Amino acid sequence: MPFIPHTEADIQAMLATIGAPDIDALFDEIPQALRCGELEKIPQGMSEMEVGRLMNTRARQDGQPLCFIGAGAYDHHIPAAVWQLATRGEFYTAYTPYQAEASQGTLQLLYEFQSMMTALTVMDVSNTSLYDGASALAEAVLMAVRANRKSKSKRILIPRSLHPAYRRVVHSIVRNQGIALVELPFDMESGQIDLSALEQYAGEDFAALVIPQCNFFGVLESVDELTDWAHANRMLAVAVANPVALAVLPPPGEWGEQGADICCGEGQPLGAPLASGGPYFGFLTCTQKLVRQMPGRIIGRTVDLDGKTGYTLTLQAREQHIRRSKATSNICTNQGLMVTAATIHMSLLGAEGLERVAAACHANTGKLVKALGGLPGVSPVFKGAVFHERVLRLPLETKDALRSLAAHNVLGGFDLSADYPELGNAVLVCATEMRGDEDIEQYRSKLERVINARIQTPCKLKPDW
Amino acid sequence: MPFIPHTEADIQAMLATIGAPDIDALFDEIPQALRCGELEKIPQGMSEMEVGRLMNTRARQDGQPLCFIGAGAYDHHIPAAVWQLATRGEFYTAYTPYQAEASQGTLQLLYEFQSMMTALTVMDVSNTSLYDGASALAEAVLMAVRANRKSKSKRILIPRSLHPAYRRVVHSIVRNQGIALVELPFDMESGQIDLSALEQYAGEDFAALVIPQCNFFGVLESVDELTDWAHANRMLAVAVANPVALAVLPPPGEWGEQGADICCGEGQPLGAPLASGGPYFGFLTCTQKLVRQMPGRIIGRTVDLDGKTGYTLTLQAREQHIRRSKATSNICTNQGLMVTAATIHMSLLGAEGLERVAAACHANTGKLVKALGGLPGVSPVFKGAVFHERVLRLPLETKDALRSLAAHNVLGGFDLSADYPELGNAVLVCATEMRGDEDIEQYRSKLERVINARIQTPCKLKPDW
Amino acid sequence: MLIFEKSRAGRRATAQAPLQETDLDGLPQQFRRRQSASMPEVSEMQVVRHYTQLSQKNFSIDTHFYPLGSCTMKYNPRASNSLASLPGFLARHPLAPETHSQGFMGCLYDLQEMLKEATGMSAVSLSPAAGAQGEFAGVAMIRAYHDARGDDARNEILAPDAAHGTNPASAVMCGYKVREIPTGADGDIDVEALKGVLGPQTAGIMLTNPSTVGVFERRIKEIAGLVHEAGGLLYYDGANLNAILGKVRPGDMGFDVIHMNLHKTFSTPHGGGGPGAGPVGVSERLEPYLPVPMVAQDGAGYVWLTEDNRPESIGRLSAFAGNAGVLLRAYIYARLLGRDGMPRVAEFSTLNANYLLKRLTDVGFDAAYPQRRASHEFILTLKRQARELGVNTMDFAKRLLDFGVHAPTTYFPLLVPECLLIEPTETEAQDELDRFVDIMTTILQEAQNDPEKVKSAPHDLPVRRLDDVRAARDLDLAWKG
Amino acid sequence: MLIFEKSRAGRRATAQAPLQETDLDGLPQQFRRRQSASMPEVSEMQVVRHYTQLSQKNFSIDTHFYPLGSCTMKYNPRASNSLASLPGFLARHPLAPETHSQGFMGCLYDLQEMLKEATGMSAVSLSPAAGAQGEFAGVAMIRAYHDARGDDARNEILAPDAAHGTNPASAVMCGYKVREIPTGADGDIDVEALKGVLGPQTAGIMLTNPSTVGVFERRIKEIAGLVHEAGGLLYYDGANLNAILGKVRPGDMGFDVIHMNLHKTFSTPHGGGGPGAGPVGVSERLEPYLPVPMVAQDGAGYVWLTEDNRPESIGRLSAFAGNAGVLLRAYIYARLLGRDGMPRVAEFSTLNANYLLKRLTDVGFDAAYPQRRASHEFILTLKRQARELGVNTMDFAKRLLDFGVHAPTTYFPLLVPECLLIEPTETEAQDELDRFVDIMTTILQEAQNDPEKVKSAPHDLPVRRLDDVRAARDLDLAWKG
Ligand SMILES: Cc1ncc(COP(=O)(O)O)c(C=O)c1O
Ligand SMILES: Cc1ncc(COP(=O)(O)O)c(C=O)c1O
Repeated sequence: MPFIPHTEADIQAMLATIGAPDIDALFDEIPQALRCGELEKIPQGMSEMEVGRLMNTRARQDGQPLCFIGAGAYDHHIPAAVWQLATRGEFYTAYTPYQAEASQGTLQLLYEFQSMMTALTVMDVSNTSLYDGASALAEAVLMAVRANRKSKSKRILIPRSLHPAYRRVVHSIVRNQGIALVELPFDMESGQIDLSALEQYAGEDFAALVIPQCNFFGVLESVDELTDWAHANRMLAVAVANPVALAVLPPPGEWGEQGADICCGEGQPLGAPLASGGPYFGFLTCTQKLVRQMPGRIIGRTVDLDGKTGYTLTLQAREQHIRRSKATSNICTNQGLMVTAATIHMSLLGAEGLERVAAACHANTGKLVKALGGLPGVSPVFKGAVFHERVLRLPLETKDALRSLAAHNVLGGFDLSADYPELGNAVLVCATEMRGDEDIEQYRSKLERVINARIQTPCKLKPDW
Repeated sequence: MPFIPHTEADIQAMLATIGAPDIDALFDEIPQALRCGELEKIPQGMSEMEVGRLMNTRARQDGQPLCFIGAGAYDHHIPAAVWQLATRGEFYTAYTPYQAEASQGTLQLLYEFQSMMTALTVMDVSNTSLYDGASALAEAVLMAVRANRKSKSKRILIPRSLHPAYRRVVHSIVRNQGIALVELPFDMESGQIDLSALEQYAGEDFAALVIPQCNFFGVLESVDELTDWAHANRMLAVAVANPVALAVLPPPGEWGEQGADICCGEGQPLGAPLASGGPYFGFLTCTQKLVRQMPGRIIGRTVDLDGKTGYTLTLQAREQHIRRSKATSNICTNQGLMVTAATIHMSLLGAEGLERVAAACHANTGKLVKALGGLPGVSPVFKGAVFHERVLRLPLETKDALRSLAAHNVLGGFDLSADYPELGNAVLVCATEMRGDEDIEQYRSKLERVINARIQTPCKLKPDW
Repeated sequence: MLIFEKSRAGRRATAQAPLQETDLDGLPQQFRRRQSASMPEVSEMQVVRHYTQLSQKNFSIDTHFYPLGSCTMKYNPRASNSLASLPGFLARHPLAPETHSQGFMGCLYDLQEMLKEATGMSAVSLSPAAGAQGEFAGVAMIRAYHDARGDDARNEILAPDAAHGTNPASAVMCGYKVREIPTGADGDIDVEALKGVLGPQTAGIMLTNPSTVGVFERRIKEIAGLVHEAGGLLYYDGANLNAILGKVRPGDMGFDVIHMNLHKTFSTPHGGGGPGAGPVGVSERLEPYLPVPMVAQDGAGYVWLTEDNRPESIGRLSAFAGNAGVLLRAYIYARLLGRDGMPRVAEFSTLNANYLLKRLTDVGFDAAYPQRRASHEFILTLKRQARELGVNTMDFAKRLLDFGVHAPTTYFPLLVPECLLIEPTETEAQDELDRFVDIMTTILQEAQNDPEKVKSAPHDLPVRRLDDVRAARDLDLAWKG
Repeated sequence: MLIFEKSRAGRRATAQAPLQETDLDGLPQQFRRRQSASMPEVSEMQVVRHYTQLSQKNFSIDTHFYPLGSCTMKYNPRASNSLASLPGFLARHPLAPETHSQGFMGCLYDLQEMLKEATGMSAVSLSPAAGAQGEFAGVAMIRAYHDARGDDARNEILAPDAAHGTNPASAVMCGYKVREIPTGADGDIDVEALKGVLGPQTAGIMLTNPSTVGVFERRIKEIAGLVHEAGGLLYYDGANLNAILGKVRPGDMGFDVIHMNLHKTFSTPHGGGGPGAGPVGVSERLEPYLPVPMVAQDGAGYVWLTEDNRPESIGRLSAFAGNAGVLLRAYIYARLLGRDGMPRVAEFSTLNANYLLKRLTDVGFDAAYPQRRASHEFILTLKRQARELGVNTMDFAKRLLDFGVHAPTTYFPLLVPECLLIEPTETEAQDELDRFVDIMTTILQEAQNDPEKVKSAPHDLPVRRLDDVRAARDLDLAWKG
C-alpha cells in the first residue's frame, strides 16, 4: 500500500478505538446507491521503478530539439543552485504561510521577492505572484477597472501587438464582468502601436491602456508617450514587461511623467525552466495608492512580542478567504515555489547578471537575424528598434518552413501567420544566451537547405523534406 | 572571479589592515625563483552555462546502453528520496564529524548505519565505511593478520573464484607488508572452491581464509564447511558478501559453528548509482573481540552533560590522527556520503524490500539464462547453485560477441576469458530487477543475430557486425 | 538579515552570468535603463547559505506533522519531483510542435482519462492553474451553458455559508451574485432553506462533499434533483476529493462540473503557496465549454484541442497549457497509486480522521458535530475552553507550534465558533496521531493550569507572536535600503 | 529517536520494492536466510522526515562558516553536483566498453592534463580514493622505484613532527619505518636535524608545503637537494595545495611525487566524511609505477591503461577507477575556474588568512608563529588563556558553535600547545571574517569575565558536551532493540 503506513494491527486497534467493525463502516453515511465500484479504467498501481521507466521513455520521446522559439517563454540558463535550494523539503512541501511563526523562511523570502520586483520595475509594491503572465494581465485589467476613480468605463485599450495568447486569456477572464477590450492596431512599418489610431480614442472613456514593452514582435514601444497619453486621457497605464529585459530597458515606474500605474508580466525568465509551459508565475507591481486593489498575497514586515523583526501575510482583508464575494480576486493558491526559485535566481544574477543575460539575448538574436537575413528571401519585417526577439519574413509558407526545420530537430520560431495573416510568411525568432554561434549556424544552414529545396522544386505541393 | 566574494574595496581595506601593498606581497616568503608563470595548458575559465553545455554533450556521448554486466557493480533501483536527501547541503557539505555537538545529524545516521550493517551481516560491530569493496577486503586481510593471535603467519588463503579485481587490489595493498596471498583453485564443474585442494593446506599456518558468497561466478559456496574448516585450522574466516544478496542468504555471523570473524564487501548495491565505478563504499563488520583491530571510523552512543543521548566518534585511538604510525589503517576521509545514501536506502527498502530486490535479480538472471540458453551453443558453465549472476559459455569468442552486442547498444556481460582462460568463451551475465522481460528479449534476439551471423560466415576472420 | 543586507557593491556570483561581451548593439539611448535596479550583490555561497538557513525556519510536510484542514498536507512522493524534472520534460518549449511533444502529451492524455474515471465525469480539461481558477472555469461554463440556451436571466449562484471563500469570489468573477445557504445543526445543508431560494434566477449551486465542516452531505441526491428541477447546475468544489476517492464519485452524485485540487488529492507539493493545478471535469452537456487547451487522441498520436477546434470553449486561462509540471507530478502519483491505491486514500484518510476525532473527544475536546462520522477531516470547537479558561483557538494553534506540530486550520469554516479543522491525511501513522493527542492533552492541561503559557505561545520558534495589526497599519512591503 | 524506534512490524515503503512475485526458484534451503535482518520497518514519509530533521542538526558549508584548518572547507559549486549526476554519467557501468565511455574518459583525461599543469608533475593517475590512499600510492611508488633499482636497503621514511597522521600511517602500510624530523621555532623544518638523519636507509621524505603549521617552508630547494643527494625521494602531501595553486608548483620545488586532495583544493564536497579523491602526480622517473587505471589518448579516442600495458605499476587500488563521481565534480570545478581562477584561489585564501590573523592578534590572540606570513591558514595558541583563565582550546571551540561558527581544527598539529588551526578559505567574504573576529573577541571577554560559560559550552546545540570517555568505555556501537 504505497504511502499508507498502517499495519494490519494498527488498523484493528484504530477501528476498536473508534468502535467500528471495519473501514467500510466509516463510510456508512454515504448512501449505498452512490458508492462506486472499482475504477476499472484506471490502470494497476506501479512501483517507483516502473513509473520511472515509463516517464523516462516519455521524456526521451520528445527529444531536445534546438529551440529558437521565444514568444513568451525563454530558454535561459538557470544556476544549479536555484532548484537544488527551491526543492529543499522545507520550501517544497510547506503550505501557504498561514502560521507566520512557523513559516518565517518562506515569508522572509517572499518579502525579499517583493523588494526585488519593486526594484526591477521601480514601482512601490509587489504581490507574491499570480498564475502566469497572461492571467496577471487579466487581473491587472480588473484591478484597473476597480481602481480608476476617474473613469466609470469598463473598456480597456489593448494593442494588437500584445501576445495573442495574452489577449485571449484576458478576454476569457474579464468578459463575464462585462469588460470590453478594444484592439489598437500596429503600424505595419515600425511594428509599434499605431499612434494615429490611438489619437482617435483621445477623450473617450477607458479604464486603462495596456502597454507592452517590448511588444510581441520584440519591437520597442514609445512607452513614455503612451503612458503620458493614457494619463492625459484619465486612463491607468498598465505595463506588460519581460523582467529580464527590464534589467536594461527603462523601468515602468519611470515611463513618461508619472510612470505606469500597474506593471505585470511573466516571471518565467527568472529561473523557471521552459517545462512545457508551466508552472511559471505572473508578477504584478503597482503604485502605493493602488495597493488595496491589488489581487494576491502580500507580505509585510513587522515585529513580534519582543520587538524582533518578523514577516507575515498582510492586507488579507483584500482576499477571498476574508472578504469572500467582495475580494479583489478569487486567487488563493498561487505560484509560491516559482517565486522561491525566482528570488534565489535574482539573488545569484543580481542586476548586472540580468543585464548581461538581456544583452546576450539581444546580441544573439541580432546574430541570428543577421545570419538568416543573408538567405534569399529572408528579411526583418519591422523597422523599429527591437529587443531580444524579432520578426522575419520567409520566402515560403511559415508552416512548411517550420515543419521542415523541425524534421531536422530545429524549432525555428513562432509561426505568426495564423494570428497575424497581414504579415504574410512571418516567423518570430529568438536566440537567448543559451544559443551559441554553432547553434545559430545550424539554424542558418538548415533553413538554407529548406529554402533551396523549395526553390528547386517550386511546384511540388507537399514538400517531402 | 567565480566564487571569490571580494570587491576591489574589500581587497584594499584588507591589505591596509594587514599592512601589505598588494596581494603578491603576501607570497613574499616563497623564493622568487620557484614562482610559476601562467598555467598555460589550462584552458580559460567558463561560466556555469558553458560547463553545463560541455558536460551535457559528454554525458550524452556515452549513451545509456542496455546493461547486463554485474561483476561487482549492480544497476538497482534507487528511490528518488535517497539522493534528494543525501545531497541536502547539511549532509553533502559537512566535514567528518569531529565536532560532535555540531554534527549530531551525521553521527546519528552513522550509528544507524552501523546498526543496519550489523543486523544484515549478524556481526557485532561495523565501521562507517572504507573506500570500496576491494580495498575493504585488503583492510580485512591486514586486520586478520594483526588480529589472529593463534597464528604468526602473514599468509592468506584466497580463492581464485573471488573477483579478479579484488585479488589485484588486495595484492597491491598488502604486499609491501610482506603478506602473501595463496590462491585456492575452483572446481571446474561446480564453480565452487575446490575442497580437495583446500584439504592440502590443512594444518598449515595461515592467518585467514577468504570466503566469498556468492563468488565471482555467482556460484554459492559451502560457507558453513569453509568457515568451520578455517577455524579448525586456526585461521580467521573473512567473508566477502554482497549486501543485497545477504537479505536472502545466510548471514556471515551464522556461518558454520561460530560464524565468520570479519565480513566485508561492496556497499554499492545499497543506493549508489553505477556512476562509472564510484564513489561506492566498502563495508566491514566483525566480532566484538576484534573491534580494536578494526580500521576506519566508528560511532558510539553516549550521553551529554545533562544525560541526554548523543553520538560521537569513538575508539579513535585506533586511528592515524591519534596513533599515527601505529594506527590500524591510514584511512582518514572515507565514503561518508555514500553511507548516508545507503542508510536512507536501507530504511526505505527494509529487510523485506532488500529480499524482494535480491529475489527479483535472481529471477531475472534466471530468465535471462533460460532465454539465452535456448540459443545454439549457449549454456551455463557451472552446475552449482547460483545466485544473482551466472556464467554462460558462448559459441564464439566472448570478446567478439560482446563487441557486436555493444554495437547494438547491449552490454552483454563481463568477458571472463582474460582472467579465466580455462573457461573458454565464457561470459558472466546479470539481470537485476531493472531489466524487464523486454530487455531480456532484446538481449536474446540480438545475441541470436550475432550467433547466426557467425554461423553463416564461419571463416571470416574479422566479423564486421 | 535580508539578502539585501548581505550585499556589497561590486560583489558578484560570476559563474552565473554570461561571459559574452556585448554592447547592446543598436539599442537607442532612450530605450536604456539609466540606473541599475537595486538588487542584492552577493556571492554564490552567500546565496546558498542564506536560503538554506531560511528554509530551516519553515515547517513543512517533510519535517512536521501538518494537519491543516481542507489543505490535504500529505506526503509528496519524491519521485514525482525527479521524474517530472527529467531533461526531456524540462527542456520542452510550450510551443514546440506536436511532433516533438508526444511523450508529454501522452502523460496529459492519460491523466485526463484517469481523472474522468475517478470523478465520474465525461470530459476533463487540465488547464486551470489552481482550485480557484478551476472554480472560475466551472462557473464560466455554467454561464456559457445557460447563455447558449438563451437562458440568460439566471444571475445567482448559491453556496453554503460554510463554503470556502474562493467559491463566492469565483462566482463574482463570472458576473454572478452569490446567495448563501445556511448549514443545519447536523452539518448538512438546510434543504428547506435551499428550496426557498431556488428559482428562475438560479444559475447553479457550488458545493463540496464532504463539506467544509467535514461531514458527508447525505441528501446530496435530493439536492441535485431540486437544483436541476429549478434549471440550475451543480458545481463540485473538489478540494475534499481526498475523502471519497474511489468510494463515491461527484458525477454519480449528480454534479455537472467539478474542479480538482491536484495539489491536494494528487499530492503535488504546495511549495509554500503553490503552484497547484485545478483541472475541471464536466458532464456531457458542458463538454463544449471546457477551457482549452486539451489533449485528444488521434489515431496513433496526440493532438491539441484549442480555440480553433473548440469554438464554444470558455477560452484560455493561461498563455500556455496551465501548470504542466504540476500535472506531470499528479500523473506520476496517480500511476504509483493505481486502481487499488485510490480508494485506499479515502479509506485511510477517513480512518485517521475518525480515530483522531474519537481520541480527542475522549481526552476532553468537543466535536462540532458529535453525532456525525468524520470524513477525512473534522472540526473541534474550543468555545467552551475559550469561555471557561480564556484560551482561544489561536492560542492552541500557536502553542502546537512549540511542540513541532503545524496548527490545524483555525477559524474556518466561519460558522463554527473557535474551531479547529483537523485533517491528518492517510499518510500519517498511528504513532504520529497518538503523539498529537498527547500534545493536545498537554496543552489542554496547560490551558487549565498555566493559561499564560498557552496565550503567549509560541515560545520556541524563530519569532514570537507577530504583530499583524502593525503589519497592516504601518505597511512595510519592500526593503528600502 | 532512532529510525529503528520509529519502526512497526509490517510497515512498508511499498513503492520502493519490486512488485514482481518470485519464489527464489531453485535456491536450496541451506542457502536461505532463516530470519530476516532486523531492519527498520517504516513508511516513505517517515524516512524523509527522519533524515530531513537529522540533517538540520549538522553544521555544514552550506549553512555555517567552517574555518577548519587543513580541511579547506570552501564553497562547493552546486553545478558540480548536478552536472556530475547527468543520467549519462550515472548510468555508465564501470566495465562498459571504451566505445561507450568516450565522454566520461574525455573528462578524466582532461583532468589528468590540468592537474599535471597545476602541479608541475609529468604524469598523473586519478585512481586513489582519498588523500591517504594517494599517500599510500605515492610511498608505494617510491618503494617500487628503489626496488626496481635494486636499492632495497632503504627502509625509512622521514616526516616532520607536524605531519598529518596519515603520513606516518601510510608509510607504515608500505612497510617503512618512520622517523620524525623536528620543526624549528620559526615553523620551518630543522634542516640540521634533517641532515643528521639522512642516509642510505632513507627512502624518502614526506612534506607538505605550506606545512601543517601554516607557513611556507622556505628552504625547500635546499631540503630537496639534501634528500636527493642522500638517494631519497620527496613526497608532497597535497592537502595544502589550495595555498599555492597557480603560484608555485610542487614539481618546481623538486618533489618527485604528490597527491592532491580534490575534496579540498578542487572543492568537491566532503559529505560528512567523504568521499574524496587523491590523485597522484609524479616526475618522470616514477611514471612507470603509477597506479592503474589511467586514461590515455589514442588518436581520436581515449583508451584505458591497465595492468596489461603498465606492468611496473604498483597496481590497482580499487576495483574500478576510483571515485569517478568525485573526479567529475573536480573537473567541473577546474573548468569553472580555468587558468585565471586557479591562482586566485591561492591569492584570496592567503589574503583571507593573513587578514584574519592580523585582526585576531590585534584583539589579543597569540599567533603561534608571529614572525611569519600566514599561508592559507594559520595557528593561534591559547596557551596563555589556558594558563591564566583556565579556559582551553576545546572550550573556545565548543563556545564558537553556540555562535553558529564551526570550530577551527583543534590540537593539531600536535607540537603547538593549545592550538587552533584556522583556514578561512577564499570563498568567505570580509564581512564573515569580521563577524568571526567579533565572536572570538566576545568569547575572549567571556573567558575573562564568565569562564564557566565558555567551559560548559555549547549551550544552544542539539546536545551539550558529550561524554567521550563513556563512549569509549561502555561501547554502544549498534542498536540492539
Ligand atoms: C474547500 C476549498 N475550496 C477551494 C480551494 C481553493 O483552491 P486553490 O487554493 O487551489 O485555489 C481550497 C483551498 O485553498 C479549499 O480548501
Ligand atoms: C595535511 C593532510 N594530509 C593528509 C590528509 C589525508 O587526506 P584524506 O583525508 O583525503 O585521506 C589530510 C586530511 O585529512 C590532511 O589535512
